[in-house]
Amino acid sequence: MEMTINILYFGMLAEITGLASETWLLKDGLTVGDLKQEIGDKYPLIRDKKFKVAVNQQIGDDGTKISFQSEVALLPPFAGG
Amino acid sequence: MEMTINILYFGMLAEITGLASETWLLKDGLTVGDLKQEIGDKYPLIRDKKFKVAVNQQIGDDGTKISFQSEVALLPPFAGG
Amino acid sequence: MDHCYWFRSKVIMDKIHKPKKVFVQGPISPQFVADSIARHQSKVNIGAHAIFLGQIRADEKEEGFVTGIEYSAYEEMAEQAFHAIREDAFSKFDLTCMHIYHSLGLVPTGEISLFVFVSSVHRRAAFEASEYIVDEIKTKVPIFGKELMGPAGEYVWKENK
Amino acid sequence: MDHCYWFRSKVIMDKIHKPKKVFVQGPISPQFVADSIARHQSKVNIGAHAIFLGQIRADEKEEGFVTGIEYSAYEEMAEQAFHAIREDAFSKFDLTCMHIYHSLGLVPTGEISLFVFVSSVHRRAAFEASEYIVDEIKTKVPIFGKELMGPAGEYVWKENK
Repeated sequence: MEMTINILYFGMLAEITGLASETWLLKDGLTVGDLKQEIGDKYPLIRDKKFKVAVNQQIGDDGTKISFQSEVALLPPFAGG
Repeated sequence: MEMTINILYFGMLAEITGLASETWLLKDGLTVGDLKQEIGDKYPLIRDKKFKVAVNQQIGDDGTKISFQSEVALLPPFAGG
Repeated sequence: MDHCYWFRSKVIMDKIHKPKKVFVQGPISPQFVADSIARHQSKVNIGAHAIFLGQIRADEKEEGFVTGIEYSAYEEMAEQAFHAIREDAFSKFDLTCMHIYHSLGLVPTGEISLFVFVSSVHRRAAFEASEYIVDEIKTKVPIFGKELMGPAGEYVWKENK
Repeated sequence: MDHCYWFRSKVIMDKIHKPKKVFVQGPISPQFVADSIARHQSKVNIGAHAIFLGQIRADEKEEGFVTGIEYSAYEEMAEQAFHAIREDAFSKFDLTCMHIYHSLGLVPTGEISLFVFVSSVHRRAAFEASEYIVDEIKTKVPIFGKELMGPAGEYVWKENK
């Protein structure tokens, strides 16, 4: 089973991808850890960067599951304040 | 030897004495403790009140000496802020 | 003003606050701060206000002096994060009011990008909440900032420690 | 503005600040706060401002609700005490600027009687100094206050704990 997932990029990560968001075709039941691997393959420069992955606006860890309705976002270090 | 000392009253203490300040004739070498005794004799209502005595704008204790050039002030509890 | 308790009662303390806009475009002006203070003068159970303002520094970097910060955010998640921080602070500290404003877009050096305003009956709660809320904002809200340097348009991505 | 360090250097850090007027007649207005903030926007080494405002509460006493506080002070000693607090805070905390204002005379309920404004490069110093300074003012400065109640002119002398 495959699913389309909208991935949002922010800050320096948006700079590297050149995109604010894009829609990926991914296999169902993917974890955040799996996704990071795939993103690193597509955008090797991202591998060197510190970033967190939010799934449905909650910070996830490598084990967090992504399902077909998930909103996924790649977040570089926070700089508010 | 006697000396004249200007004593300042503030807040509720000024209310009790009915004065902002008055000049006392006191014996030289008097301590703050001695002065409190004399003030209590003159203004018995002050005895029930919490207050501090400042000598030359520094809070003194019962042993603090008062000399003929001292500025003495009776300070009720602070209420700043 | 929907983030003030008009009357402090158990019933009202338990209510959930509606999410509220935190982001403002560009710098936060001193006048905006004054207007916020003035709106709290009718709240006569308040004894203490603690205000924190974050101001943009002209830090020196390899590329030159910082002339401003350009803020962006994952806005929906950030508003949710602000809301969670607010609920958490209301439950931890005995506060009467709490308001948080953060800039988006360009904030030049010397201008204000963060305004945290908490009020309480006694001062201790306001002091403690103020520091807690600012710390939480720095670590938990997805806001991103480009530190801009000079006319050549160089920049460095800012990172909170 | 004579209580700001324009440049932070050892020489200037060692200088003794001139005593400065703290007392203002009547309430401190939100506009006064805004003007103070605005005057610090040219100080581009500042990253954090912490502001404390003391506001008069309508506390309920036996005699009725407080309608205002009438402040008086042993002014010369108080200005000296404020000066000592300021020097002490500058030596304890890494501050860029510090301003303290306190009301004398009548301050009605809901109005502001104390304004403590500290600024620093990083936020921790401003937070810590702000709380420290307010605590010091409450315990060390000879200021006296009558809490007024209602039109009959009743009052109670206020006492800080």
